Amino acid sequence: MSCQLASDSILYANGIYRVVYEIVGVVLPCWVAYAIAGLVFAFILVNAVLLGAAAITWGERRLLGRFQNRVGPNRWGPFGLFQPIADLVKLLTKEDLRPDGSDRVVFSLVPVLMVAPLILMTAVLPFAKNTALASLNVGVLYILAVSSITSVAIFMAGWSSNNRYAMFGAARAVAVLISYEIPVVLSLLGVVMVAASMSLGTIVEAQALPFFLVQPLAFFVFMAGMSAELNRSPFDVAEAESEIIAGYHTEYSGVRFALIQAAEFGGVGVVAAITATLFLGGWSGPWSEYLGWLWFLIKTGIIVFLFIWFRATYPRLRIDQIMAFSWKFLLPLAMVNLIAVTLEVFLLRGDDGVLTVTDLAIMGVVNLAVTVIAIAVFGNLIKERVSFRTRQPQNVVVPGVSTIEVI
Amino acid sequence: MALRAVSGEDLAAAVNQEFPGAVVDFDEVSAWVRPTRINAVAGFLKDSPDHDFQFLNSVSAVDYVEYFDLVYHLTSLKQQSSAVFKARIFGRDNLRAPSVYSVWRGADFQEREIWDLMGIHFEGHPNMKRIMLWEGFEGHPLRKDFL
Amino acid sequence: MYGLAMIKGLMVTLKNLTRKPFTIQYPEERAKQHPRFRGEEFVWYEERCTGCASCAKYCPLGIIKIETSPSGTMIPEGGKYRLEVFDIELQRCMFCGLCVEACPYDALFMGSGFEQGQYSRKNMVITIDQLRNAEKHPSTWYRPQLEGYEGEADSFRRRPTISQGDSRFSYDPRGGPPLGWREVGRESWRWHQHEKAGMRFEQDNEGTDTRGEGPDPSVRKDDEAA
Amino acid sequence: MTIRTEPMTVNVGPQHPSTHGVFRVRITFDGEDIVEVEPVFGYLHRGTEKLAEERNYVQVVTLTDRLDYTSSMINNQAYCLAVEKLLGVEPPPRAKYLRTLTAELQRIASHLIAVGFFVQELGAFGTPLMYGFRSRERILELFEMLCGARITVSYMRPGGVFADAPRDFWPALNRFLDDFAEEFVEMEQLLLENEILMVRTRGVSPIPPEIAINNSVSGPVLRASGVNWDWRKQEPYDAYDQVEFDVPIGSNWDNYDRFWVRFQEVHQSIRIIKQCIAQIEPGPVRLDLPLVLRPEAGREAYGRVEASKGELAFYLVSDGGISPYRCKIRSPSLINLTVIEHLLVGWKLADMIVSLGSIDINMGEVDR
Repeated sequence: MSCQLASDSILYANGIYRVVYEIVGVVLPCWVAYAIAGLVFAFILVNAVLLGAAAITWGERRLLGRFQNRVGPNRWGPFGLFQPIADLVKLLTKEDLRPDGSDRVVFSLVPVLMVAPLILMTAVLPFAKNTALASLNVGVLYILAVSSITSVAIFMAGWSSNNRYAMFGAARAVAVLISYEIPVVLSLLGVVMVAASMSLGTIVEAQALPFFLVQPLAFFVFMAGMSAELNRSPFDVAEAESEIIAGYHTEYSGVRFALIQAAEFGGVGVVAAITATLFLGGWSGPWSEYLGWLWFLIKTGIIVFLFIWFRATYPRLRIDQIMAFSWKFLLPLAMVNLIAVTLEVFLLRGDDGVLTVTDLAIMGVVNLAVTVIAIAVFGNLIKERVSFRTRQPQNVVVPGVSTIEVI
Repeated sequence: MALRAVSGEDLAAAVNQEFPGAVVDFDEVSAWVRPTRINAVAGFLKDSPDHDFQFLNSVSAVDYVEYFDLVYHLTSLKQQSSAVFKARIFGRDNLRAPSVYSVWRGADFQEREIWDLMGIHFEGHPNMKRIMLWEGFEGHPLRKDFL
Repeated sequence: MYGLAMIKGLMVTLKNLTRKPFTIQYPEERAKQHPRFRGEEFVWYEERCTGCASCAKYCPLGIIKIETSPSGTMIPEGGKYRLEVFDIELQRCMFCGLCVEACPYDALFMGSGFEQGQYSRKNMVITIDQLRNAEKHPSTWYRPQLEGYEGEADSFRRRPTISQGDSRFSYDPRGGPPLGWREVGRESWRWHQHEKAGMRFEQDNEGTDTRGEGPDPSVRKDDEAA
Repeated sequence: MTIRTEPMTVNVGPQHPSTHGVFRVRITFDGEDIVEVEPVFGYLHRGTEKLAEERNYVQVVTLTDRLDYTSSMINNQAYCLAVEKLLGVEPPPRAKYLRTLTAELQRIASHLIAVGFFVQELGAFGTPLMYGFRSRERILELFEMLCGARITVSYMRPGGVFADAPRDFWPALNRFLDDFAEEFVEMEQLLLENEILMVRTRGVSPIPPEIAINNSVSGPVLRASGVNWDWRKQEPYDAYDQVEFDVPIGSNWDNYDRFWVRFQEVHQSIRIIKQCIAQIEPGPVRLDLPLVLRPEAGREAYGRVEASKGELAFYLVSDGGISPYRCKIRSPSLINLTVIEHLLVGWKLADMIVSLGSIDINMGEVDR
């Protein structure tokens, strides 16, 4: 009773899955082996996301602490490494509150709906060569589709909480998610076009030159858009703690809050992994093929660090400014990038349809120039400027008082 | 550059010229006006170019058991001068005084506070409610007989 | 302009990432505590106290309770009262130090500790026995003699200097040894010698007479003669 | 097609993370736009004015610490000035300089908090706030050196200050000034030109000068509205007639100007402190007044200072007793809030928080 995976299966490329499937298939029927191998890999993925979320909470708090010249959590374990566990224990032992007048079913469903898409997204991520659970040939599309579920969950949370702050947060989150989906998709089109594939594995292999060098504009638009979709600073209006308490999850406590937080920080990790895959070359790196997971982790870590760094530095934009930023600035940039990349691919591609490293380098140089010009042209929003020289004002209420004024 | 303090005498003379009989008494720093004329005097002091007291520093009430003094501290930014005028309200129950809200918007919270803590009701104030204490609190705590 | 200032901001935070944190971890490290720190436990020298209750009268919150034995039950010398109750309700104390300011005989001092947390409010009252038996680490709040000043006028004679602090006068209430009642008074001050702090004249438990162990009365005579 | 909207009333506070304490404001929103504002006070009302009538003149100093707990030194100063006016005495010059110096240090500390929380409310996750606290911590340490406490200082007394600065205060002050220059430049680089901060605050919630004056607004808010009115200049108290400084004013009257004015005032405060250090002379620091003061009956005094939030004044009336007959506190935070309706209506929820931050209220002083 031996089972063989068909070579055209989307699961075929995954070594771990195939080995488990074939070993289990020796003793059990094929459909059981299919399920068991799937569960084994799902176990890995769920743990990767949740432990990753724990690690990112720890990293974020430590790093924010150091950015702010303080220490950060340091009581539990070496360097406070067990702090997420302590947090989890505390949250699990808390009373599970449900506000009066809330929609019970919807309210309880939200934490699950927040976490599920993240784990689904990891299914197509290649952590190293041939390790994606499913090497979908529409991987990019799949990620975009699945990630949109989060916005539904957020709106459910805001609606079911029977809390006006939560409602504010939900309305803002949905508005932001809808507007930022478009520039993100457009920026990814450039990547797909250069790689000539939507499969994440193929995109990684196509990056002889990492795509953030080839298409800096797309990288910028993607990072900004993903910051907004993740509710990260400076676009964190949906849970702006200084304005609307905690936004859509104001009313959540205990284990539900723990899951929502896990989804948020797990989301940072997953998006960082996707960004690393799409723009930083994923698992490809020097030395050995078997070190792919290390390069992947390092690149993901760099992106996570960037997110934390922005959070430590920037104030938040207002909701209308975020919309304006998306529609008036990011969308034109994404369009410019798309047009530029289309022309370049059309002109540079050889007869066999393959772009060489030289072609990519040429594209990078041209796109850098395009980026600078485009930001200069469309940079209305970030053109605000005050002169910091002071002057003696002309008409003051009280004469004879030495006064200075901002120009 | 120091602020010129308008003496009570000058203030009383100026107010009396505009509204004869409005001033009851004066001393070296302040002039007492009739409580019924507070609003008119305030408007005059604010709008007349000689005085131009655009800025109301504070409105205070002092409980002297037989009567209450309302104290208005004024400043003129253009003239660089300051003045004090007072109004004396006799009695302890159901006290009323005209509000200067329409003259100086800055009196808003201070008059509400006086109503809350001293129990002088300002007429013409659009939102004469308690400010520090809750509605339904009995008594006015800053009065001398409140224990 | 064009996000350049935002990049400058990123550089500022990055610079701070490499810097040593300015916070300290409390139980392991402690912030430097200055000698004038108004600490929680009060330091009281029974030998100096006359039972005048100035501190109780001057306390804005009225949390000091003093009971003395009725007059006539004590030897009249020095005009002292014997204290029976000296309770300080720490739970309501705001550590303004006005009691210390009011004490004319340098008998009451602010303490220098800050770790008097208790699980019950009952324990937040400092009693006379606790005051008697406590280790005495007085703060220099309102007691310039502990800061090494030699007289009232001395504290006014200096110009502010740019130089480093003078280590000769560094008094560390917490780190140093506990101070006895003879070491904390203002007797060494010239003007103060004429009105000596009320010294306690009483048989202590061992039966020895502690009378006269204060500054020698003959010094005063010499000083007056001079 | 017009979309029918329904106004929504939200209670912001008293347990909101960024209403500066227990301030509550009942806001009616249309979407995210504010249509109606009603502030509700009193959650921190402790009856300071009544308490002051029960305490003697020196004991009231401890109450003033607790008014605006971010600028206790200035509160002390205002109260002591009022009592001195009541008594008709003047403190010795060294005490005047010490008061000026500590008041300016306190102003820096208070403005650092104001700026820090202002940017915190804009959404910067604590970084500028922590940088502000870093410097404020040094100032509080200096205060502990001076008077043994960091917040509730009770440093000043009617007739001077309670004691001269200890020996190691002056070198520590100089070290602080050196370090602070560097740390403050860092904050300026981080904030002053930041584009996000600018788009969030430029042109938002302007208060025209006429409205500011009519609403009795004072302090940095009034100056940001373009009125160069500073009690330190107009009615110099303590040593302010001996020092030179400029009055920063705003030209757009908006949130950014209020923020900017505070930054500039910190610079001016440093200028004043440096002049104080250069000018201070040895001498006594406290008048030889009795512990229990009894001003003449029937006297009254209005002692005011330019506190970090605005014009802080104590109106004291004496009946010849040992405690003030009436102690009215003209609190700048409360009176600056008069302008709240003008400030908030028509702006968005996010701006509301920032505008509240830009007036820099302190609930200890609003409710007293």
